[in-house]
Amino acid sequence: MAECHPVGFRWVMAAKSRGAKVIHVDPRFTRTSAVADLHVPIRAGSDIAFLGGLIRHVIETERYFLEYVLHYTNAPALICEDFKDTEDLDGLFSGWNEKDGQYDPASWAYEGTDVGPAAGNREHFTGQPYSERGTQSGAERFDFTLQHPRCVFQIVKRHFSRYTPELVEEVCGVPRELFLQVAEAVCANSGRERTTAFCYAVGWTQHSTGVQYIRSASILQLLLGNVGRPGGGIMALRGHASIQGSTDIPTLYDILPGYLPMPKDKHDTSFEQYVKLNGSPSGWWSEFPKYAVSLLKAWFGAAATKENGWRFDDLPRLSGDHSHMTTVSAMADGEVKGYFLMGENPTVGSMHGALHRKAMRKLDWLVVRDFALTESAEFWRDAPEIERGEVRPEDVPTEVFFFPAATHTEKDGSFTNTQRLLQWHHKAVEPPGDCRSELHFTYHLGRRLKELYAGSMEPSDQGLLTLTWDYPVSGESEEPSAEAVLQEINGFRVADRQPVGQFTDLKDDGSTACGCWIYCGSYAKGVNQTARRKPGREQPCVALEWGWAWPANRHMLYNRASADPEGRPWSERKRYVWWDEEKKHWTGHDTPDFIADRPPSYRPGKDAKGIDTLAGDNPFVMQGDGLGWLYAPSGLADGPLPTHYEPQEGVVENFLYGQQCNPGRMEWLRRDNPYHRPWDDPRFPCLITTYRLTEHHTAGGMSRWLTWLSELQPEMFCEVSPQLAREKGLTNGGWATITTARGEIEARVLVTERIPPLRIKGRRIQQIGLPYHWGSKGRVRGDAANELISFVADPNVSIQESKALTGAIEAGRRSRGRRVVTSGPLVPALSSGGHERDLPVVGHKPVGPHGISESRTQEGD
Amino acid sequence: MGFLSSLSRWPVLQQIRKGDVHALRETARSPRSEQLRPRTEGADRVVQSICPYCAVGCGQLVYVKDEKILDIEGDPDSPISEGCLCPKGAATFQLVTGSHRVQRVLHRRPHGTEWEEVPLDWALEQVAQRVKRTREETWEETTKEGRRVHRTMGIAHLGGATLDNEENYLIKKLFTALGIVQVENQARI
Amino acid sequence: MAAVGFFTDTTICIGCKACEVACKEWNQLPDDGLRFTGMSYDNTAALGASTWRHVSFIERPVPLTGQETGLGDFSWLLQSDVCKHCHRAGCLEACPTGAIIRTEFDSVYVQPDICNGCGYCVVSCPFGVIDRREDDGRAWKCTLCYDRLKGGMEPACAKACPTDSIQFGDLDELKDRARGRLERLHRHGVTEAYLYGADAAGQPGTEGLNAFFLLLDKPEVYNLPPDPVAPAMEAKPAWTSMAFAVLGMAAAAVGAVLMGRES
Amino acid sequence: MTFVWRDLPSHSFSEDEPTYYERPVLKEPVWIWAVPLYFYAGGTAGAAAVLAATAQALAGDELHGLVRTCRWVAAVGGAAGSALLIRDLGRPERFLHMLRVIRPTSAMSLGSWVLAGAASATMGSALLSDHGGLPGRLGHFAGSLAGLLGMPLAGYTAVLLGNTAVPVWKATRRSLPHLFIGSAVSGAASLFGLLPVDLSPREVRIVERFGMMGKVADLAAMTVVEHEADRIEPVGRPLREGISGALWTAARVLTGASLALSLLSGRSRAKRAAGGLLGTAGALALRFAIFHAGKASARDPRATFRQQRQPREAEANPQR
Repeated sequence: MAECHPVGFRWVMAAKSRGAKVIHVDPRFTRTSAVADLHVPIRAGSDIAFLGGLIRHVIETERYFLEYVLHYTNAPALICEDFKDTEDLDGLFSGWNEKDGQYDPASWAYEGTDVGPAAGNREHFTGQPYSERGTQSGAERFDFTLQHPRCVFQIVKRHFSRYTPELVEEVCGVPRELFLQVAEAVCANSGRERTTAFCYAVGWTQHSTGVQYIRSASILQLLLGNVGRPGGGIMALRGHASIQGSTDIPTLYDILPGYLPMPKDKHDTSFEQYVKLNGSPSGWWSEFPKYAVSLLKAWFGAAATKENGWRFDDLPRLSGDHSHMTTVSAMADGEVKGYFLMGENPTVGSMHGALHRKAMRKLDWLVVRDFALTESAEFWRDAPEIERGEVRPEDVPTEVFFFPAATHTEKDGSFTNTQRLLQWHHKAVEPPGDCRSELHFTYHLGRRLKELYAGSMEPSDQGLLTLTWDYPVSGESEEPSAEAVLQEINGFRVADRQPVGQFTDLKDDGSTACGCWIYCGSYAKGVNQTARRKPGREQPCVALEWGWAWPANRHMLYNRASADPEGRPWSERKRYVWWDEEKKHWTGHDTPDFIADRPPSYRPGKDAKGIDTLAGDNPFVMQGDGLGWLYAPSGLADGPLPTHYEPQEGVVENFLYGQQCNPGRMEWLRRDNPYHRPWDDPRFPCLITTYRLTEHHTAGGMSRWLTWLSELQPEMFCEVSPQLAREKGLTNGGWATITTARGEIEARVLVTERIPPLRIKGRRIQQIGLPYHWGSKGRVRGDAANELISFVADPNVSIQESKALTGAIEAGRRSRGRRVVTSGPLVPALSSGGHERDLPVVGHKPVGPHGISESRTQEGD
Repeated sequence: MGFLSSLSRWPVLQQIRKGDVHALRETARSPRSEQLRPRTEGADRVVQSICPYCAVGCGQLVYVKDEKILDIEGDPDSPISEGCLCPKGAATFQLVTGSHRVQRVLHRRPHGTEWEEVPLDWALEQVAQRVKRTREETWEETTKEGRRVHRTMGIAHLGGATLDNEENYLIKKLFTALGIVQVENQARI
Repeated sequence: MAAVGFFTDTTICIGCKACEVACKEWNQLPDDGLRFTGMSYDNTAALGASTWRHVSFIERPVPLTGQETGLGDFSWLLQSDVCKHCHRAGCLEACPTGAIIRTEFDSVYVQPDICNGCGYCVVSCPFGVIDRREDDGRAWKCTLCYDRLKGGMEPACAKACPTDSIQFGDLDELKDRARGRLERLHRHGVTEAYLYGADAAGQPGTEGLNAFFLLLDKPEVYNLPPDPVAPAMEAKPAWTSMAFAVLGMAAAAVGAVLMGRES
Repeated sequence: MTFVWRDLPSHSFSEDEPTYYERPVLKEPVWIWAVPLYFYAGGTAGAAAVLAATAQALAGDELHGLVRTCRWVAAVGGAAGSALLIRDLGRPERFLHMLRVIRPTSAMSLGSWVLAGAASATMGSALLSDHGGLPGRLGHFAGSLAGLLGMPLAGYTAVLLGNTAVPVWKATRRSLPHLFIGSAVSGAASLFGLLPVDLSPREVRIVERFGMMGKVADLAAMTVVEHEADRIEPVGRPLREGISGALWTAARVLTGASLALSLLSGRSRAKRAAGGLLGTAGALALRFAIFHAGKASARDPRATFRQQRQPREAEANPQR
């Protein structure tokens, strides 16, 4: 955190000075470790075992927050009899469908009911709740003694019972005593009076089990009562100014603004069906239709009517995974013709840069928008394969348009930070030359396209032609008004175009339009709430009057949990939001994340519908049952509980199960994407992990061109332990070549004890640390670490595995700079005899187009 | 007389006059030093902004004079950052004013070996036409299985995590209306 | 005007180098070379004419009191170094032109309109701080943001520092704060912590620093001199010696002339 | 900046005598060749001015040739010295700023005033003293002034070096003035052997005696300097090793040879020239030796650290 979010770390240091204990778990000793109370070196890719160990410790030593767990989590809920754990099936949960290579989650459900998830794979929900309570969607049977063998608590307990300190030591390389110190510290700092917070970044997400990493932390935090309470939570530290915003208002294939799912060809055949499958009969998602209708009204205006299904049919449909790497593979196979890169440099920043370049060479046209000519803009004349003469610029047919971009100081707009806070930045000066904002580019592209298609009667074009696109422009460059766009995002009453104040005012009858329901209120009362700048020192520490946090300016989600079931603060020290009995209203330091006047004592009746199903002590309002899920009965592609699997390319065999890797992981079985042996690959004995440095920004587009930053970290380097340096003859400051089956790169050597070798099962495992900021352009240059990494991903979110893989290192500069994509196999193939990633049943996973093998296709059922 | 007055400003004479034996302080001070002020005092306006690097969202103050940026530093009013910035945030001035920024639209023809400068309008029109052509060539109303998909898989997009919400909104809105589903950004990476 | 300065508490430095960049931004300084040093994460290497804040990275096979790490005996010390604005400043006292002055804020400032690049300050600084910039010919170092101070603003590095490892303020108050911090660390068992240059008693050779530090190991570990002395404080023997030598020369001349006559 | 690439940096950490990756603590002197050359020129000018004034005062008319030559040597030395110093400045056009203030704490400030005065006086005396009447008297007065100023001119540069943080200079600040004065005398006298001027035998004798005394003082001072520097091992190292060590040895050999030569009988022009050449080379080598020793010393962190630690530890005050 000190490395990549120094100013965020300001508050960690402030807490530390007030007595907080800072624990840093990381394969490397980083700048965060330098000031931590406790640094725990862990084998990259083994965090679930570590967190699982903590979960076990909390349960075994009965340190969980019983009252919280009983009331606010699904611990007492009973799971159906068909459920079988990985402990029973050697690493698989029940429901693995051999034919389709994916899970059928039916056996994971609560006994007697089917409940849709608040996020994730909503198609798991059949849309046909068979609850005895009618439309209620939640568990049917509970055991509040937590003793029933099929209650969630007992299932969780059994599932993690093997995650002992001894196992943690074996799997993670973390000495028992160190692990127990962490466990004790976490327990000692949880409960009524104290809370523990977890902070993570892509070190948790970029794994083939990334989502389950976060789930592990969620389970632990729910058990300890650390969710929805001040000083608690699980904090994602995100790396781009508006990466949260680009998830909320997604430039992502699978969702629409406000986490409404993109329609899927198989299920969402009509608007009614879409609402039925993706909404929920209970919990806050029961409001789904209002948000969906308002979005379509914002997009299609008067053309969207109830009769035409709000023009739902003008939305394109998904037919599977269309995520980034899937797109790139399709591109490499010639299926994608045109590509827009807006402020992103994938040939450095994404996995397997050579495959990206191969894909881009197959394009008809490419549009790049950036500040400078990045590696992605110049892939046709500046790349390892060009240097090697394997590809000549003359042979690259792609037409490239480079548009210089305006900076944040040259345009108005809002960023959403990692805490969901929208902050407006004002334009300071005009952009120079032809530099323009993306707002300008997109608006004028749309305007021109509308002109080009004017008069078309083709059904394919009606979406574009009816799209509302009337934003006021100003100035010589005809810059559209960002504030007008924010007004549309906020939403308005269709009749008088007055801004809507909050999302509870949205309607499903077409009388309101709203571009993103969770941002509703950001322009309440006709005031740009995101531009509020009341100085922090002039308001209480939650600072509700600085910018605007979604939803409804709630700074902490699920903060109802900061009060006990009766609505009283758990403790005076941890007072945050509580029920005011006199005013019959929730109140506190933050905007309560609850129905404002729903008393703690409220219990839904049998025929309660929609949000009325949420009891007064159901803090987790987005969940169908209002509870924190220790166990996820639906929504996940790879199981209801986190389980330790080894990375796609590991150094050791899975200690726990015959199933080596996440059975649900996405693979790209292509000749240009070879994998190493699942473990013990003699050609690639070292464990590689990648990371960022304080001094650079991601793929370097915003840092490698600046002298002030470049001089601080001027060259690509690798971090190796003194022992590895000795073994391989690496000298500090000299060169090393790092190789995987995908390619080879060179780097300066930094010999340091900060990246220790780990002892796993009596074997010494050497780790290689690689920052990934450099490329062949910019003021400072170096090889890109991502050239080494394969396409392999988590099945829930299609995020690649780049934090743990295997590779080899040798002293000296690379002689060849080969890439498997253009140079053919770099190493002779190995028979993987006795090294199977999967149990036989998983090994039969079908392979789709472009070599994609995934567990989330809709083709099976 | 100029000479005399400049002679009278000769510090050594002042030193003697004042009996300042060491001449370590004011005596040795130059007129420039006396008049020194922070350059931000001359700013025409101070614009409140947000750091464009990571997602902590530190406040920035952008000082502008004569329509040029003089200085960018932390905004002490921000409850998030209280005026602090990390090295990247502190380098924002160079990011936005640096000579690395390309200021003209560039075009690389198919099989070309060089960039060519082209007018912005022309390039925008060309892109619009490419989108139209590709979209028409690759339009997919139904899948092989006969399911209605109403889309093009011939066009894709990547990027957005560094862009404004409003920009992402327009991108998602336009591209979805064009039937483009392969819209992705860094959040996936 | 009260004396102001920096208290750099290295125990809370995270080595982010915001100070280095904020300084370069405000003072519009050029880069100092784009080369990899192999010295941990320190590619700046030292303070210099174009680098007025420098963060040192020390990888020690020594544990830090109060810290537990799976690496065994290891710790990483981080320290943001800067011009010390000494009470007895070598550079100031050496400067023949009066380019270097002590300002109303008690800081030591090089006036760029006066400096003629004689280079004497460079050898006179016992901390190796000030240096002459090759392309420019003048000597440069931290100004304690003299221009900002005049406008009532705090120095750019202290403002940027995310963890308040660099604290700026009234010198007396800073010293109180530093002593308080030291006491607290000692109470928590960090007995190796000490203040470097906080007063004349601790550093007689400079009579105390206006930019002082809280350190966790010997000064040498941070590339700081253990007992720096402003050269002018030791000037007397040299001058005396010269006086005798010069008299000797005169005597030799007299002798030579007289001896010449005799022969 | 210099680069230090070491094997295993964290392993190289020494608890007993740590350094920061062997990086120097101090900045190396930024001065160029012009500065040691100035040391030579200034020293020569100073010694010549002193000799001129002494000769003028004791035997003005009889030693006219010597006085005149000395005055010209001093004048040229003063002028060349000023030019060399200006050449070394980062901003030569600002050389007049040297006279902006008088800083008693700064040997360079005082030296600049001395140089300004001495250069004017020597030049005045050289230009005017050949004339009769008032200009001539003024010239002689200037010559006396030059003699007075020549004394500090020849020696202040040693103080200038001694009053720095550079360990080897700092350590030898007591002996360095003697060395510089000795070398100034030796250098000035040696230069006379090279000049195509006709001096009377008496004048030659005077110069030779003056030079011998200088050389003896020079060689003696070298030993003292070494002794002072060697009190702390790494401080004296530059006088033994590297370019500076070689120059130091050369200075000793050259000056010694020059002295030996002048002790031999015979007063041939060639012998004088040879002695002059050796002496001049010795004086130059000495200045460059000291200059480079300073550079090397500034680069050595251990020299800096031990120089400050050792006295302290000797005081049995093992703090930190």
